[in-house]
Amino acid sequence: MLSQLPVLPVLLPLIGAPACALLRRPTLAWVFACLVAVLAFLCTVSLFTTTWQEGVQTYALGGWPSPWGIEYRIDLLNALVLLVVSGIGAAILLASRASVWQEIGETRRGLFYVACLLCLAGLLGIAATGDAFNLFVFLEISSLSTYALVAMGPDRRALLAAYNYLIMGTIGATFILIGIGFLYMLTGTLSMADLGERLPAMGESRTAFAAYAFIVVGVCLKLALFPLHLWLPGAYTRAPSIVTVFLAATSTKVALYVLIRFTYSVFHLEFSQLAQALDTVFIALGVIAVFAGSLVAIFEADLKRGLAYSSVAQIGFMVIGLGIGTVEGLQASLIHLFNHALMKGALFLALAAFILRVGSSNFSSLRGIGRRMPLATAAFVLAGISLIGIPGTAGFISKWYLVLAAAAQQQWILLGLILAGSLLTAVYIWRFVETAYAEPEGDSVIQRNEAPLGMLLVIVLLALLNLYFGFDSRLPVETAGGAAQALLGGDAS
Amino acid sequence: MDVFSYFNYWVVVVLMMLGFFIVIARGNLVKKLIGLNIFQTSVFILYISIGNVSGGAAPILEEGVALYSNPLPHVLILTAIVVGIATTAVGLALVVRIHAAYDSVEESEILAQDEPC
Amino acid sequence: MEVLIDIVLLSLLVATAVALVMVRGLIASIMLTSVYGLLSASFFVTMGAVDVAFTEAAVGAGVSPLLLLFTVAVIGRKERAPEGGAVLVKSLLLVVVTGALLIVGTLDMPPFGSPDAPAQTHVAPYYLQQSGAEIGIPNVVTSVLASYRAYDTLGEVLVIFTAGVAVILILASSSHRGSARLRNATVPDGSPHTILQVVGKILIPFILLFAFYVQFHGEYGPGGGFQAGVIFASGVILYGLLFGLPTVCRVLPPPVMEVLAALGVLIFGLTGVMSLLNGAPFLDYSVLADDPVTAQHIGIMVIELGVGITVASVITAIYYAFANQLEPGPN
Amino acid sequence: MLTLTVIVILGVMLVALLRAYTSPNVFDRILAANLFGTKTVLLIATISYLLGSPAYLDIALAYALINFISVIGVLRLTELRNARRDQEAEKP
Amino acid sequence: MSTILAWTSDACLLVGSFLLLTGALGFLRFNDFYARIHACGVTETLATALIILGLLLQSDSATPQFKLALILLFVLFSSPTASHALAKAAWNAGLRPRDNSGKRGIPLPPRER
Repeated sequence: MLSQLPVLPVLLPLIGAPACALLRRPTLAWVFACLVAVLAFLCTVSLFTTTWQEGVQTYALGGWPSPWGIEYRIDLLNALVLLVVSGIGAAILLASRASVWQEIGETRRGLFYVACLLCLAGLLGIAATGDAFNLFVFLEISSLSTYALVAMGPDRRALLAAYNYLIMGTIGATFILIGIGFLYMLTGTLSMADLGERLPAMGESRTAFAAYAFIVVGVCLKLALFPLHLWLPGAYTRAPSIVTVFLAATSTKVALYVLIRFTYSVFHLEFSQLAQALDTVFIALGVIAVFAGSLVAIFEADLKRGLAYSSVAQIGFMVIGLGIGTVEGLQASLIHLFNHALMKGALFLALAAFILRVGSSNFSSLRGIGRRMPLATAAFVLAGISLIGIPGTAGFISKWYLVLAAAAQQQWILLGLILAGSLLTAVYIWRFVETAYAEPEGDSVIQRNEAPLGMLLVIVLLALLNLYFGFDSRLPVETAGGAAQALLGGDAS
Repeated sequence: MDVFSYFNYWVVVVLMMLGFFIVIARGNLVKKLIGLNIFQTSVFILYISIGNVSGGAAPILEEGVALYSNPLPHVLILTAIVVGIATTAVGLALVVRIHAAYDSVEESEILAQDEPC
Repeated sequence: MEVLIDIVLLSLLVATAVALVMVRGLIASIMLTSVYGLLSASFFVTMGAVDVAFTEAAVGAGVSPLLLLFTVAVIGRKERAPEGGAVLVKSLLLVVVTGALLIVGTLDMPPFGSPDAPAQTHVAPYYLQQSGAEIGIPNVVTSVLASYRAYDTLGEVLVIFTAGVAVILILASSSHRGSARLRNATVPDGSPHTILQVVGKILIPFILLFAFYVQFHGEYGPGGGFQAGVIFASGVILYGLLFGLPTVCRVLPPPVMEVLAALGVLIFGLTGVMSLLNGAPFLDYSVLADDPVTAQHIGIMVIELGVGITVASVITAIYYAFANQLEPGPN
Repeated sequence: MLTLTVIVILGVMLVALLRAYTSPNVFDRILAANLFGTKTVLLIATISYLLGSPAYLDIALAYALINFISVIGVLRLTELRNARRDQEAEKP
Repeated sequence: MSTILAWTSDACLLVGSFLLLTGALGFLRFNDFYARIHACGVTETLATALIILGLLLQSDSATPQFKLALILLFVLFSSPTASHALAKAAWNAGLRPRDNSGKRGIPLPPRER
């Protein structure tokens, strides 16, 4: 029975979504969605431990061997991303009840959870699959459900944000399809492992270069890397708050996974002489993303939009790690992927609790939130500290490994830029702390009106996880190290 | 013969650029979706031209026929066509709701309505 | 000879695309889009891509112009305002850059139609040689679609299901008359379409019958679940157009369509789960019956049915969602 | 002889496209699209005979059945527009 | 026997193509919409029937012949309806026919409302 493990995490939400559509009552749909998400999380945990002990798990779907049929090849990188996405997905679905009941109309709650399960299935499908075209199909599933989820936002601008996201997302997906088409034309196969073997033998053909360029542009559109991030602030701000939490913590991580998988497993770019030019491009874009995102976040009147721009900045940090091009750089990027999901999950979920009670997310209405919702604000501040990277929190670990990787390559300017980026993050987190604990004008007595219990538990859990992985960071560090080693193995000799 | 051997791919490039141009340059939301449709159809033509074997019959097994076209791109494009129609349907649903909310489908007018509030 | 047709069709395609760039009116653009669909279907026929031409025909003639027409009916046939110069320059620049990248891509491509290109020599020959023995159906595209890469098709059915859920989610809320309730407002169409209704009564049964033929003929000739579902749905849409939304809502009520869509996906998924429970990998049909080849037949037949049900009910549900926006009933 | 028919059909398609593009009247464009549709049925039938494989006739059959749905869609569209315009006219 | 069949099928195809050309010319040259719709009607019914008949005579096995007959049946049903629907749509939209000199003032019965 154990051999069925690699497909279960994707299969559960895949079959769960249509089953959830059959349940007519919204509360039943919510319970069913949480059950499916938790089961999928448990499967990923056991899959993670098996991959950790026994190495790569392969699973031929339909019983046909790899280049002819579709195959799942779960290695440490897949297992890490699957763990993050299903963990955050389960946590958010559990905490979503109150916020969804407030923001989504009565008739649409059942289908809302169906769309959430479909998005979860799509993201897990992308993270697990070993076939290039199958990745495109699951990318479409997650994107289509995300467009619908974003369009359900409270005010009318959500529709325009969803429309822009649809146009940009479809152009990105079609670019990826063009890239896969060129790859198929050169090698005749679609399985990524097979592509990895046959592509270097092709030598430096310009079609392979064009294929890589298209795939990188398509994935960076999904990743919202700096020049292609225009859809992200609108989509994250206008979407219902629970959808923003889910997107911020998972969809950009999966896009980063796809970028890493294509760069190192399929194109093996670490060997080609293009690697040097590519690394400088990634570092440059990453640094610009960090500074542009943080600067805009500082002057943003709306906290939700500020956190969206901070996501753009944090993605910049991950891409810097990728740009350094060594095993340590890739490890730092993967650690930040893991920690960023926890940080942004806690931050946006706490923000969802604020919006639930206060009704809006701009700074003026959040004055004195520290007294009204002490626990939720404390969790927000803790996650904020982790975002800055104060020692003792998970954020520090990822910044530390990033600095180490930059130092190992003697890139002192980059090291300085990374530290400056963290300082900028500190500015906008401190701006929130100031307003949260500042004296609200007028009514002095404020009745405590804490977030609902279900939501509060998950917020505090995510914040404490930030702390836990600050001290006992074996899990992210060693997994990321193993994954980076496997990907760039040859280089480290 | 080889003069036309790349003709298919040149047409794919031209169609892709025309579709891409419509999506970016035109302000009307429905026209953007039509441009997106052309952009995706040109990718279908690219895939089918990859799989075509000159003189090869349709991939339906019959006795006496040896040379077939490659069936794999056909399977991929069947999926891609349905993805295209799914995206167009969701896009059009959004356009209908945007029209209900903003009473216009021109991007310039919609953005103008958003600025003041 | 074939090359000549291929070249003429492609140049007509480019002409239509250029016309689409220049033309202003929305209905004219929709008509040019349906012409574009017709031309690409004919191109696929000359390329020998039978199933793809069938799907493009069913989708391009049956569904996409209708959805566009419904949207234009709701938003009104406003001409597009001319856009500013700056946008033009920016988009031209972007287009030229992508075009250059594409042309760089085409430089090292294997020549078109050569039988020894890598695409034709690595994975494809296995399908052409082995599928006759292993799966035993003549239409190799259906055997690859439904058995070798069945997981892709399951993903595909989910994309269609997601589109249905998304459209219902987006449009259901704005129509203050829930899509579930029957609509009693008759369309004030003045003169009834007697001629159209009579011809409709004759043609619609044939369309639905043809859809079932295509569904079950998938193994031997062009056809399969997707094409059958789309043709069935266009028959229902035609019935709705001619006899009005309330009548078609009585024949196929919207909530039934939503349930059928979910059931179709479940039929597909649970066939895979059944082979999972028998210890074989997911979607491996050879365990469904004792003899592996008949098991493949059963597996392919059942999942094609699942695909057909899902596609037909999702497209009908999308039609209901759009038509609900349209009825100028007493709102 | 088949090649002559194919060339003529392609010629008619080109004429329809030219006419669709030049004429200002929307209904000419719809008529051109309708003409295109019926000619595609013929084109696909003739090509299937040219290439010698009768499998394509199903596609021509599908087109023959589905082709006129968009024209009926346009009819309903103009009707709804007139109904809506009359409603506006009646309302002050 | 087969030469007569081949000859008749070629004749049908030839006449069909000729009718196609004249119909297309009519569609191009007529100045009034309703005249153009008539010209297209010619191509849709007679020319299509002749060409399909020509193809019918050329095919050898039974299934393609049956399919071609079905196609002919459905085309004969659907194209005139489509032209009717289109003419009705044009009429509803207020497009009135013009006589040869281009004037639109042809006296017509008032639209029954």
